[in-house]
Amino acid sequence: MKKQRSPAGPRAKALGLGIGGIVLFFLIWEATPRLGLVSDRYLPPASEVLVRLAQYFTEAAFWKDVADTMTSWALGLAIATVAAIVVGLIIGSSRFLRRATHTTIEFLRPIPSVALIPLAVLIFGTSIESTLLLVVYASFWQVLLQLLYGIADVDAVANDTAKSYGLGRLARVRYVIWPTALPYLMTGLRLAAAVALILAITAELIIGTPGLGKQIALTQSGGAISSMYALVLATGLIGVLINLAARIIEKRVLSWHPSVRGEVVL
Amino acid sequence: MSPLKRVAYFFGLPIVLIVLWWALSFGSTNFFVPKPFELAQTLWTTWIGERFFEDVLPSLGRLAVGLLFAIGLGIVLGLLIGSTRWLRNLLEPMLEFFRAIPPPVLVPLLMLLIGVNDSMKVAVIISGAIWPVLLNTVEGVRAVDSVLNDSCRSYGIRGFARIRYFVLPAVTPQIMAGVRQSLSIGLILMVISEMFASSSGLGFTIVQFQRNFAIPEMWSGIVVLGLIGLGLALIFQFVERRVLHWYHGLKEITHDS
Amino acid sequence: AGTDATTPAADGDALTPVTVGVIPIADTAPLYLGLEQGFFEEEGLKLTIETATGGAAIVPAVVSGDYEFGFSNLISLMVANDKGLPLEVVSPAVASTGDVDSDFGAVIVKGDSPVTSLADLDGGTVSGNSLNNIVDTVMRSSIDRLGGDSSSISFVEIPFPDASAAVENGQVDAAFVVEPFVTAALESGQRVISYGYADFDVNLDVAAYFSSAATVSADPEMVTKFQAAMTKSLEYAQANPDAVRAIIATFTATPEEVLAKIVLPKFPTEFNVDAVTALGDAALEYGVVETAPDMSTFLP
Amino acid sequence: MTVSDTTVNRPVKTVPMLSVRGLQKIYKVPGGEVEAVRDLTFDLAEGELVCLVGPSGSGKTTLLKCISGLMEQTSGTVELAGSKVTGPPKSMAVVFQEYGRSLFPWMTVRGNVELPLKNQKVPKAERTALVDAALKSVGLDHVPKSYPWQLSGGMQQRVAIARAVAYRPQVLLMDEPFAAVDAQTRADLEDLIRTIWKQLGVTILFVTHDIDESVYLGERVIVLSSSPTVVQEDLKIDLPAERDQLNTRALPRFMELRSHVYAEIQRAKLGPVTEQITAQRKAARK
Amino acid sequence: MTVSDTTVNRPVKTVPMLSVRGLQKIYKVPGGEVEAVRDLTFDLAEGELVCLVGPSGSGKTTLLKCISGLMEQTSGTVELAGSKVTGPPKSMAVVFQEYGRSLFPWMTVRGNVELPLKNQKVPKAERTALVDAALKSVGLDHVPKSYPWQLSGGMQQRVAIARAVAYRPQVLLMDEPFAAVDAQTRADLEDLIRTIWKQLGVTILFVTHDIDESVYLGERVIVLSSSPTVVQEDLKIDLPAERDQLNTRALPRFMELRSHVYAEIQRAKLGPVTEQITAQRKAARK
Ligand SMILES: Nc1ncnc2c1ncn2[C@@H]1O[C@H](COP(=O)(O)OP(=O)(O)OP(=O)(O)O)[C@@H](O)[C@H]1O
Ligand SMILES: Nc1ncnc2c1ncn2[C@@H]1O[C@H](COP(=O)(O)OP(=O)(O)OP(=O)(O)O)[C@@H](O)[C@H]1O
Ligand SMILES: O=[N+]([O-])[O-]
Ligand SMILES: [Mg+2]
Ligand SMILES: [Mg+2]
Repeated sequence: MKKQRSPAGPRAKALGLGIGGIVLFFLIWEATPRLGLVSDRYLPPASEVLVRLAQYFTEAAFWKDVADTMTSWALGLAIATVAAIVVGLIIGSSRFLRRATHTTIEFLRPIPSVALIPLAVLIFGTSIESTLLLVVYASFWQVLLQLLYGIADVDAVANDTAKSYGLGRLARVRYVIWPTALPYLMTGLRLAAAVALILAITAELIIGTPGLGKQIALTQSGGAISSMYALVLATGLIGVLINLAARIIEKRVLSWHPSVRGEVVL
Repeated sequence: MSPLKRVAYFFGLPIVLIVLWWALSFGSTNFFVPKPFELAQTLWTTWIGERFFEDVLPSLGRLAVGLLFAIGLGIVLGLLIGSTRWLRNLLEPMLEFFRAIPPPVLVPLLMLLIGVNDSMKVAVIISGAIWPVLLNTVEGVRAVDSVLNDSCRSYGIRGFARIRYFVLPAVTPQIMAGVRQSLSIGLILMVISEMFASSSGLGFTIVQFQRNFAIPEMWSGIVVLGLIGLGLALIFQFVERRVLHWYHGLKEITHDS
Repeated sequence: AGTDATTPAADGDALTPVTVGVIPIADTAPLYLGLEQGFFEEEGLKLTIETATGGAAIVPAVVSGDYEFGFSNLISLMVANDKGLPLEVVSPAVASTGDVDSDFGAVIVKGDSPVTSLADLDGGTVSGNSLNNIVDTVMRSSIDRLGGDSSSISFVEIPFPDASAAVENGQVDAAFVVEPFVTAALESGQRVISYGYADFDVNLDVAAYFSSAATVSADPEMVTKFQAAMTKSLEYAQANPDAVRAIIATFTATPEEVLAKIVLPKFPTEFNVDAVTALGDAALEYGVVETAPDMSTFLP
Repeated sequence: MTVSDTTVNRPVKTVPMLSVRGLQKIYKVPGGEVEAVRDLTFDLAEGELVCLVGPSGSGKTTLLKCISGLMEQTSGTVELAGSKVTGPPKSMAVVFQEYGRSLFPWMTVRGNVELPLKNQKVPKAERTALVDAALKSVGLDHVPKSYPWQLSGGMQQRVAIARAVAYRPQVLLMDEPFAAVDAQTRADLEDLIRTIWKQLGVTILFVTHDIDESVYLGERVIVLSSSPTVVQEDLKIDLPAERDQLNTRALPRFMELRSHVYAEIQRAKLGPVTEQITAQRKAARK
Repeated sequence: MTVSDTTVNRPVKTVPMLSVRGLQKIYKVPGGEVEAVRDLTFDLAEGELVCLVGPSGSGKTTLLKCISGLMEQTSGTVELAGSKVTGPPKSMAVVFQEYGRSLFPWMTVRGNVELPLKNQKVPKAERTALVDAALKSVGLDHVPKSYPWQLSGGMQQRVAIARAVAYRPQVLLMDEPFAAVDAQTRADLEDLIRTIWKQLGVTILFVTHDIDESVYLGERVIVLSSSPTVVQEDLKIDLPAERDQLNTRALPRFMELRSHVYAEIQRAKLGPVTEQITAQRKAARK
C-alpha cells in the first residue's frame, strides 16, 4: 500500500464492487415481486424483508438464535476440520491406506446427513450432539477430499529435497506436505464452512433444537413470510461474513502462494 | 497392480467394517438400528424390480443432468471469475450469500420461480453441486504458474486459446478435486430435491420409508445411495486417469512412498 | 385458575419430569395451556415441551426414551403400529371441528378454478404435505365417496406453507392446507372446495399423543397422570378459544392479526372410535397400512 | 556517458528496433521496496545481436520482462520499432530462465513447440515443417512425443529454445538459454543462434553468464552494474562476422575482449559504481 | 577398462565412501521404456572431490537420484561407506538441478537454509551461526527474510547451495549447482566448494557442464557417455592441491586436461561408444 496507488485503494475498490454486486441483487429481488413476476404474498420485496431483518437486529432473542446456530456451526466445523486433517494426513501419506480406504470413503460420502437424523436422535437425543453429528458428518468429507488432492500436489523436487536432507515422514508433513496442501485445504474449509452452516440450520429446522433453523421452521409453518425471508437473509449474510473471515485467514497463511501474491493478473 | 490385489483393496476394508457392524449389532433389538443380513435381504427385495425403473432411474437421470450442468457451469464461471479480478470482487459476496442458504429453504423459492417439475429438482442439484467445482476452479485459476503465464503472454496466446491450452489444463487437477466433491453433493441434493414437491424418485422413496417406519427399507435406500456414489467414483476415476495422466506422471515420480 | 384441594405439595422434588415432543402448531396449544395453567404440576408432573418439525425427530426420541411422550397424526401412529413399532396412543390431541363448512384443514383451489368439488379433480394434480398419510387418505376417501376416481389423481408432496403458491401458479390443481394457510388462501381470493377432515367425518380425530411401550409398562402411573393432565388441558382449551389464540402467539410465528381469524380445531378428551375405525379402514383400502389397527388395543 | 574507451555510442540513424529509455523497476515487497533496476538506457538496431551480462541479481531478468511487456516498469519507456510497449508484442519471443516452468507439462515436446504456431494459425504443413526443423536443430528430434517432465534439464531447456526458434519472431529475448546444457551442445546452440540471426535478420537480446559466450555470440556486449542497476558498459565486439568455435575463440582480440568484460563484471560486483555513473550522466545531460 | 592412458584405476584399499556397481536405470513410460543409465561402476574414496561430466540427457541427474536413495535403480547397487543405500541417507546432502523447485516457497531464505538443521535438532545458537556463515559465503547475507520467489535465478541457486553447505554433510551431491550464476560468482563459489572440501573432509560428487570447472574443481573427472550411459572415462586431475582462479587455469597441464575432457565429451556425443566399452569390459572380466 504505497501512496502512488489511486486514492481509492484496491481494497476499497474491491469492497465497493462487492457491495455493488449485493445492491444489484437486492434491486433484482425488489423488482421481481413489484413487477408482478411473482406474487408478493409468496416473495415479499427486498425492502420489506430488509425492514424485518433490521427489526430482528434489535431483538435479543434473534441474537440468541444466531449465537446458538453459530455455536453448533463452530463446534461442528472445528471437529470436522481437525478430524479430516488428521485422517487426511494419515491416509494421504500412505499409498496403501489411500487404496484401502477408497471404496469405503466413496460409499460413505454421498450419504445425506439428513437421512441420518433418526439415527442421530436415537443415539444423542435432541441435544446439541445430534446437530453436531450431522454438521460433522457433512463437512468432514469436504475437508478430507480437498486435503487428499492437496497432498497429491506436492512437488516432486521439493519432496525429494526434504527427503535428501533427512526429513522424516512427520517433518515432511509439517514442512512440505502441509504447506503444499494448505491452499487446497483452505478451499475445503470454505466449502465445509458453508455446508456446516447449512447443516446446523437444517438440523435445527428438523430436530427443533434452538437456533435460526428452528425460527425459520416456525416462520414457515406460521405463514410469516417476510420474517422467514429475513431469517434466510440473515443466514446468507452469515455466509458472506464467514467467507470474509476465511479470506482474511487465507491472506495471512498463504501470503507466499501465487493466488495471494497476485503475480498473475490479466 | 494385479487384479487380485485390486479386488482385495476394493473389498478389504468394507468387509472388515461389515463384520464389525455385524458383531456390534448382533444382540440389538432396536427398531432403528439396521443389521447387515437383514439389510442385504431388504436391499434385494426393495430395489430390484419395478422400483428400480420407476424411482431409481429417473432420479439418476436428473442427477446426471444436474451434475453436467453444475460441472459445466462451475468450470465456465470459475474460469471467468478466477481470471477477472473485478468480476470476482463483484460476484464473490453474492455467491457466498447463496452458498450459505440451506437447500430446504431454497427449494420453496425454486419451486416458486421454476415450478414443481424436473427442472426444479435439477436446479436444486445444481445449486449445491456447483460450489466445489466453482471454488476450486476460481482458486486454481488464481494460482496458475507465473512463468507459464508469462510464456503464454509472450507468445501472444490469448483469449480462448489461452483458456484452452493453458488455464484449463493447469487448473484441471484442482477442478477434478471439485468434481469429485460435486458428485456426492449432487447425490445428496438429488435426495433433498425429492423430499419436496415430489411423488417418486429415490429420495422420495427413502423419505417415505423413514416416515412410515420402514426402517430396514430406509437403510437399504441409503445403501443404494452409497452404491451409486461408489459407481460415480469409479467412473470418475476412469475419467480422471485419462484427463490427468500428465499430472500423475509429473507428480508420481517420487510419490511411491 | 384450576387449583384443586387434592393438589399434591407443589414442591419441585416430588414432581416427575416428563418431556413431550411436539410440532409447534395450533394443534398442540392445549399442552402449552396446560403447562401455563399448572395442570401438569397438579398431577405431579414437571412438563418440558420440545419442538420438532415432524416425526423424523420425535418418534426416535420417544422410542429411545429421551422423550416420554410425543405428538403425531393418527395415520402415522397406525403405520407405526402396522410396522410393529412399539408405540402406544395415550391421549387424543386434536379433531375436526364438527362443522363441514368451517374447519382447520381444507382443500383449496385457485379463485377462478372451474373445480367446485373434490369430485371434479379427476385426472388432476393435488398436493398434500406428506403422501401416504392422513391428508391424502382422507382426500382419496372423500373423492371416491363423492363419485370421483382418486386413482386418476396424482398426488405430490408440497409443504403446507408453499402449497398456496403452487395452486396460484397452476402447478397443482388443488392443495390440502391447514391453518393459518386456509385463512391466508381465502384472503388472497382462493376458494375452499372441501374441509377435508370434516368431510371425511365431522368428528374425525386427527392427531394424538403417544408414548413407547417400554415407558408405558415401566411407569404406568406417570402415564395415567399425563392422561389426566391432558384431559384437563384439552377441556380448558376447548372452553377458552381466546386463551388458545393467545398462547399460540407465544410458540408460533403466526402474526397476531392472522391468529385472530384462523379456525381453531376441536380439542376432544375422548377418541371418536367410529371415525378412527373408518380412518383405519381407509388407510387399509389405500394401501397405507397392511392391516387396519385393532381399536381395542390401538386406542387407550 | 562512456566508461571505457572501447565503449560505443553509435549514432542510430533510423528508428531503433528496441529502445530502452531511463528504465526503472522497483518491486514492492511487504515492508519495503526493492529497486532492482535503477536507470537503464540503450538501443538495439534492427537485426542486431546484443549480449547482456551482469552479476547475479543485477536485474537482467527484470529488464527482459519489462522489455517483453510482461511486467510494468516503475518509470521509463520501452519502444519497439518506434511504438511504446505496453503489453507483450506479437513479434517477440522470450526464452525464460526458468525453462522448467515455462513448458506446459500437459503437452508433449512437439505440442509445446507447436502451440504458438497453432495459435498464429500457421497452416498445418508449414507448422509441421517448422517444428521438425526446430527440434532437429536443438538435437531433440528423437523425443517429440515425450512430456517435458520426462526430459533432462538440458533437454527441457532445448525444448524452450526450439519453441522460440520455430516461432520465427522479429525480436528474440533469451534469458540464459544455455545454462543447463553441456559444453558441446552449448557450442552447437551458439552456432545455431548465429545462423538463425544471420538467416532471418532477427534482433536478439541474449542474457548470459558466460563471458566467452557473450563475446563469441554478440555484436555488442552490454555490461550491467550490480543492483540497483545501470548500464556499466556498452562494448562493441569487433570480431569478424563469420565466427567459429575453434578459430574465433583463439583470436587475440577475442582474448582481449573477454578479459575486458571479465574485469568489468568484477568491477560491477565489487562496488556500486552507480553514484559515479549517475553523476557522469547528469553532467552529460546538462 | 582404460580408454586413454591418463585414465586411472586406483586400487581402493579401504571401503570406499561411495560405491556404484553396475547401476542401471530404466524409466517406464506409457508405451515403452527409456534406458537412461545402462551400466555405471565407479567408486569415491572418503574425502574425494569428483566431477561428473556428460552430454545433456546422459543420465547424470538420474544417477544422482539413485545414489541419494531418492529413486530405485533398475539393477545394480549403490553403497555408502559399505552399506547399501535403500533410502535417503542422513549424512548426504543434494543440491538439485531444478533449484527453483527445490526451495520451499512458503519459507524465507533463512527458513529454507535452517530447516534441515532444525530437523536435526541442532541447537538454536549453533544453527544461527551455521546459517549466517553459509548465507554469507554465497553472498546472500543481505536477503535472509526474502522469499525464494523474490530472488533472481542465480540467487535462488545460491540459497540451495547455502542450504547444503550449512548442513555439513559427509557426502555432498551437486547437480549443476552453478548453472545460473555469473562468471565472477561462479569463480567465488568454486573456491568456496574447494575450501569446504578441504576444511571438512566431505566427499563431493559434482555434476557440471563446464569443462574448465570440472578440471579446476575435481581431483578426478568422470566422463559419461551419451544415453544409454556408461562410464566413458575416469580421469585423474593431477593439478596441485592449492588452486587459484588465475594461476591454476593458466597452467599448461590445465589446458591439456581440459582439451582432453572436451575431446572425450565430443566423442561421447558423437557416437555410442557403448558397445566398444562393454566389449572391453567383458574381456577384462574374463
Ligand atoms: N518478485 C520479486 N519481488 C521482489 N524482488 C524481486 C522480485 N523479482 C526479482 N526481485 C529482485 O530484483 C533483483 C533483480 O532480479 P533479477 O531476477 O532481475 O536478476 P537477474 O539479473 O536476472 O539475476 P540472475 O542472473 O541471478 O538471474 C534481485 O535483487 C531480486 O531479489
Ligand atoms: N521421469 C522420466 N521418465 C522418463 N524418462 C526420463 C525421466 N527422467 C529422465 N528421463 C530420461 O532419462 C535420460 C537421462 O535424464 P537425466 O535427467 O538423468 O539426464 P542428465 O544427464 O541430468 O541431463 P542434463 O545434463 O540435461 O540435466 C533422458 O533421456 C531423459 O529423457
Ligand atoms: O448432507 N446433507 O444433507 O447436505
Ligand atoms: Mg535472471
Ligand atoms: Mg540433469
